[in-house]
Amino acid sequence: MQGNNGNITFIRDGVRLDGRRVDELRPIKIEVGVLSRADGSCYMEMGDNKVVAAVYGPREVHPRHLQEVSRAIVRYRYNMASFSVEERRRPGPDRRSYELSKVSREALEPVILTSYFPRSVIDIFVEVLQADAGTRTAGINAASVALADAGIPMKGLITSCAAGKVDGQVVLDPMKEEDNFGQADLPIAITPWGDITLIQMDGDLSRDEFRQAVELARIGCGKIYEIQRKALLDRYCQMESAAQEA
Amino acid sequence: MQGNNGNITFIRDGVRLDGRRVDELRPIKIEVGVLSRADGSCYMEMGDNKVVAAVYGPREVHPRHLQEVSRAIVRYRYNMASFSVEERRRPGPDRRSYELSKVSREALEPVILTSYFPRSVIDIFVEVLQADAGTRTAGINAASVALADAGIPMKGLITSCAAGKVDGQVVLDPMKEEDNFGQADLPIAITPWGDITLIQMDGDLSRDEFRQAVELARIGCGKIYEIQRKALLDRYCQMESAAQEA
Amino acid sequence: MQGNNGNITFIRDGVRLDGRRVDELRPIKIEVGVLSRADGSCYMEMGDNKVVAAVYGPREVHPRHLQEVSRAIVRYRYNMASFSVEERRRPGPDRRSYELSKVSREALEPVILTSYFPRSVIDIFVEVLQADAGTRTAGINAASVALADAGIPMKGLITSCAAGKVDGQVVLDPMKEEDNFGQADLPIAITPWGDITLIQMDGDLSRDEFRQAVELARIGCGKIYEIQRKALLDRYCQMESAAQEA
Amino acid sequence: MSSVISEIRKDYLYNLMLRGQRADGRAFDQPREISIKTGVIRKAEGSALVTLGDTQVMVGVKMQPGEPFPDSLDRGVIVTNAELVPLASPMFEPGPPNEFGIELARVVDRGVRESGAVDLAGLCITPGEKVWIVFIDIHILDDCGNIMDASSLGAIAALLTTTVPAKKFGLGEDYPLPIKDIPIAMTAVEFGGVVMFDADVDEEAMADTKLTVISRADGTICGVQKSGTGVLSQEQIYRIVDIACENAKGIREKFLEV
Amino acid sequence: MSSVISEIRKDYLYNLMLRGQRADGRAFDQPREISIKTGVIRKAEGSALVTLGDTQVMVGVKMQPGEPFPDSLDRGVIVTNAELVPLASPMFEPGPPNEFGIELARVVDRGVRESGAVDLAGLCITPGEKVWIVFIDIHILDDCGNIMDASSLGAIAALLTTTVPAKKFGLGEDYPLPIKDIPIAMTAVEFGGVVMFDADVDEEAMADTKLTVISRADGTICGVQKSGTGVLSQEQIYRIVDIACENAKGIREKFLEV
Amino acid sequence: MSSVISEIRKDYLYNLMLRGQRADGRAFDQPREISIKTGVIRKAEGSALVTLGDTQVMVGVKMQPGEPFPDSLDRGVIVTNAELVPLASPMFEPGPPNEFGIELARVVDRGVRESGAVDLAGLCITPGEKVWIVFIDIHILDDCGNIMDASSLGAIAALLTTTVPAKKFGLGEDYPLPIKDIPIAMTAVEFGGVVMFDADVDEEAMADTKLTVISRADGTICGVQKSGTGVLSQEQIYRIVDIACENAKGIREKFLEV
Repeated sequence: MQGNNGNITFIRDGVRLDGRRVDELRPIKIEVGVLSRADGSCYMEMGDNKVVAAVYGPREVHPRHLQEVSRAIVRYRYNMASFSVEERRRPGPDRRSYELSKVSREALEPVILTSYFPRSVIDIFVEVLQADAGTRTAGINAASVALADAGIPMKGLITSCAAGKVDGQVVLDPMKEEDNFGQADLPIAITPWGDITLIQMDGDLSRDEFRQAVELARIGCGKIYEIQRKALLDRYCQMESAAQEA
Repeated sequence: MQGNNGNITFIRDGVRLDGRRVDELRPIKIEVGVLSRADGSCYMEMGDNKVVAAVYGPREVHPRHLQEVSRAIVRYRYNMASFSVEERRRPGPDRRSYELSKVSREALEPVILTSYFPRSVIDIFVEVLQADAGTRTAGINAASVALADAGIPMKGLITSCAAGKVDGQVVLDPMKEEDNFGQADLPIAITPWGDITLIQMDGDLSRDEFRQAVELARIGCGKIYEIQRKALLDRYCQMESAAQEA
Repeated sequence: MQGNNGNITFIRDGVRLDGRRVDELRPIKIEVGVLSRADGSCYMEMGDNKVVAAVYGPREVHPRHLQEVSRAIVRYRYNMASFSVEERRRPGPDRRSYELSKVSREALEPVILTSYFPRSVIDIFVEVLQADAGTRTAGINAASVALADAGIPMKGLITSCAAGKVDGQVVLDPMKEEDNFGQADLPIAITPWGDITLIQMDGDLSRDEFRQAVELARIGCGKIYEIQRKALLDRYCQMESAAQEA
Repeated sequence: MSSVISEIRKDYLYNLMLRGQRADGRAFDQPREISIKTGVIRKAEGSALVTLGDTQVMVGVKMQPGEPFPDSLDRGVIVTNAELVPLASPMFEPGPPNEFGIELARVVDRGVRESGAVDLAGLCITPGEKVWIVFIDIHILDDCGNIMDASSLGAIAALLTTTVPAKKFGLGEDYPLPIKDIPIAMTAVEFGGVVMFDADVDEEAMADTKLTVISRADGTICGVQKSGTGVLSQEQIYRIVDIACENAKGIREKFLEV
Repeated sequence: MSSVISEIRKDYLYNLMLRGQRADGRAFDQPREISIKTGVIRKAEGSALVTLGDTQVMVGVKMQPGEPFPDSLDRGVIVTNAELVPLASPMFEPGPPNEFGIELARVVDRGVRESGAVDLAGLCITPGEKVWIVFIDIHILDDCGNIMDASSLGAIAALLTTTVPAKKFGLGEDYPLPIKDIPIAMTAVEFGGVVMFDADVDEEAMADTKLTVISRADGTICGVQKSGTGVLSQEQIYRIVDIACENAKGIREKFLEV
Repeated sequence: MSSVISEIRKDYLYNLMLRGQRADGRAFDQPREISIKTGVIRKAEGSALVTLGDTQVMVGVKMQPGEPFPDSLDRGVIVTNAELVPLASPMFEPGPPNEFGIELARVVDRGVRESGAVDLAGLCITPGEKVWIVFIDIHILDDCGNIMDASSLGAIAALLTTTVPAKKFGLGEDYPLPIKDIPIAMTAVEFGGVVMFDADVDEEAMADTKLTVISRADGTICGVQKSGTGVLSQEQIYRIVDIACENAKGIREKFLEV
């Protein structure tokens, strides 16, 4: 949040730089089961973000001392490809990716039935191939679908979306320019029944604007949830018909 | 030891830059039991040095392969806070702190009854919050008190003090300026019965000066020992009276 | 391979810069059993290359999870001393030494009877004290002798040698200048019966030249093999006579 | 990073909680006793020792000239680091900061940054070339719960007493670090539907979920961070935000305003 | 780095092999189906997604001005890195590249470098001071065997579609990266005397030995690398080299020549 | 870092010791046989291979121009590093130097530095900007006890034969590194009240405590380091210092003076 937007007007006549309305998501594309080696996987585009998620497990824990006697542990590794951003980044995790991995794991863990798999681990890997504001939410959405694809028992799908503030107005799903020069960013993740599993915020919001932003992000999540469900259903039908052909 | 003292006179009429005589210690302050989480702890000031020591244990050893079947292992971690010195230092251990940790551990280990606690570890952590020449000796003194506060059985308290050489004269407990521009530095640590558990020296000393420096440092240790004992006694009395009140 | 040789002529009248013919090796010196602590060792000079190899094992594997139930694992660590090259190199492994360690291990492992020593490790350490093109081949040759000196059961000795291409001609055992400014480098390692356990190549070779280079490197290996055998025999005789004297 | 807590202690605390009570008698929205000592480290440009109940955190601020970021050539730079040294808790291990230490430092950093607490424009020395770097180093000494709020409090208290060491670097006279806002972080934990502020170490061990809310002097919000593997309802979040902003006012007035 | 494979599966594949067959019906010298999509990462100067059977590798090329090497002051610099991220295989672990990742990157790098694929002399900006650095980043997405050939193919495909971002750095108009050759890597595995090209993940797990041969457009060889703990006879090596050079021609014509 | 030694061997050595003897027949204050070969590494500016009994240590000195330290702008810089490579002992492990390697390097470094052995003022190229960096790299080859003295001896022997490579860097003619003193380290171990100099690997394994004393040519002391978990009496220390200074003289005369 630099808050310093130069002289750009982000919203003109209710329309944003990329033609969206304030409560409109960027185009979303989801493909399920895109990887052979992983137990579950998902490719997702949210606007110009391109992420792949893979799930391995439940499987044995290495190193052993991390294992828990009464439940599976969940690990989440958010990683950006070197070429995913304007200026090449050095490979390997940085402080930002450690934090995002932590909050993303905590966004998903509440719905995973970890007690079914004591002493094991469920590994979630998210690779960001192209980044354009919103990679953590795209990653969580893809990971949630990949978990379902891997057959991991869950109470429900997690869906994630951000709201932002530009030109003093709360907007849904900020893109790169809005994120860089906007006044606030508020990503959330929710369960299908509305519990919040992730919330972060930085920038400048009054208490009213904060509530508006939460409400708007929830609406965004609702729309994404339908796309997630449809993608999983398509995948299921596809596998069914493949099975019948065989 | 740069040996290059510019044109500073360190001792004039037997009095040093900070008003001390050559055989005088800097002011010392010791507080016992300053931390709640640690099993034993001690805060110590020696002149402008400010250190905190904590002791945890005896406790389980991780990683396991370090464990010894017939005794407790002792670990000592000397660490300087980033803000403890003139120019901010990068967090984390450097080569100097590895060496100081090693010799400090070896200074204390001879009096710890490690055979009482096979397969366990006694962890000693020393954080330097402000540094002004003599942090290793201050750290050892504080650690020794923290060990006693933790109830670790010991043959006796270890006490540590340095002697130096400035203006061709052997002096007790050199401060920063004397250490930076002096001609020698000789820290020792001793048991109450006079065995030497740490001795290091660098600079330029004749064999006679070497003996003088050892003798002087021993005298310093004697004085510090009384302060350590008194601090532990005060703490004990304080706990006694707290127990009686309850 | 820079391929850019400035205006140097590397071969004049069939004679190379250092007076060798195209199919001639640099002088070789091998000493067996040069280290006391290691189970087997070898010092080797190939031209200006100076390497020491040590073998430890079969011995226990640490960390444990690396151990294999039906065979010994083999580890190989190729390391260059900081002072071994023109410009001082930082201590510790770099990407090149990781690759060389891997291919060198794979060059030796085919002849080691690893199944004789389940759950154990055979550690091979090679230190390059001076480097002058051909350190990997010198290291493998020395390691092979050190394995024999350690009494590790092997199907046969591994021998390694490189061929190169300079002035459009295939040459044996290129030295530093020929390696830096030559057109190709092709190291191999072979068993006594001619199986190839290492082959690498970079530069520019036609298929015919490639075959020529392989043939020439094999001839080089044959000569080195005799020197290896002789060195081991001398060592054996020397120990025999020492035993008889005792 | 939560400590281990015995089942018996947990039951005891849970039963208390059902009766609307906490082990130390505090109300659910009441923080532990706070003390702030500043200027404790003479070698730092600013420093503060914060105690929050038994929790102790030292924060030191060091400053030195350095290069600006390419995307803000005329502004100072803030670098925040937290050391969860093993002296402070049996749960901490030596080594580089893990995800808990990194999250702590980043949340404190965002609070300082997003609130505009430090006037970064006032820390430019030569535009595009040289600016002041402000290092905020958080050193946890005793983790008896809620090191987040203690660290955040320590950071702003240390900044408020920081002197720009211009003289030392031949850059004119020393002057106080220009401060424009006083962000305050307030953290609540949730357990069994109950929300408690400023959890002690046992309460933290019991709870799955934390929410940190950082507010400005004008009552607006500049940072929020949920952590932990539990969930929060929208209403719980709104309530925590409201209490956090209110409580922050009191602390700001009592401890930090001039 | 080879995957675990059950004894039953191994026996099955071995018996097939003895009858001159492979599980997916291919001839021993026949690669799996190849697809190459370029320009998939808009933020990179060049990119390619290669699928080789079920194996998927993404390669991105980024460029930026930097310092030349001291021994080639008027030439651009190539830096190749491979990330074997744990998303791509149960055998991969997080952390810095291990010896497998390093070997992969170095073999791809040598193929590009030794073939003279990139006209490095055309990447000098100010001799001795500033040249273009070409970062080739290999990101393995799905390791179903033979990531070496897929990575090598991805690298050259990405380079062929790379635009030098001169404008972004105020260095004139953008222009296509000057490419002078198209190196192609072909890898064979050996098992029980049989040589198979483009092994899938099970075939790789079964075989002890691999040989990678990289050839230029003119049919000459610019790189060879044996890996694995087995041996190869001289004749096997010559045969692999011959087939590799021939097969490379077909792939070059079909996928990569303009 | 001490090696494991069997109880039987220990008893044997202990009984010998009680009778005033050592396994190899030496007197308690007598070092093993010493040999020093210099100039063994042509690529280094100076080098020495020291054998001390069966212990072998190679030291290489490399020099290159670099920046001075901010607090000594007109003086050269010494950087000392020790590699306890796993080739040299079953007790050594690969990886960055541990506390034993660090202590070794730092004690050797202090000996060289505090004795003023190298005339650092003579290594200034451009005051405040460019000075010679002297890298002393200690490479342990065979640890059969007392690598401290062998390393220290190797360092000064290598320095004494070092040529400043001025020509290579376009800084005039090469010249011998200016040496002003010859520090010698002598290490004793203590066990059961007995003090033995230059312990071999078994004696080291038996003893808890070491004392290293480094003395100058004029007989003054420039470095002392106790290591190990035992204790020493004041008298033992004084005695070790006396013998160390005397023995050093002999070694200096025999091996190192010109």
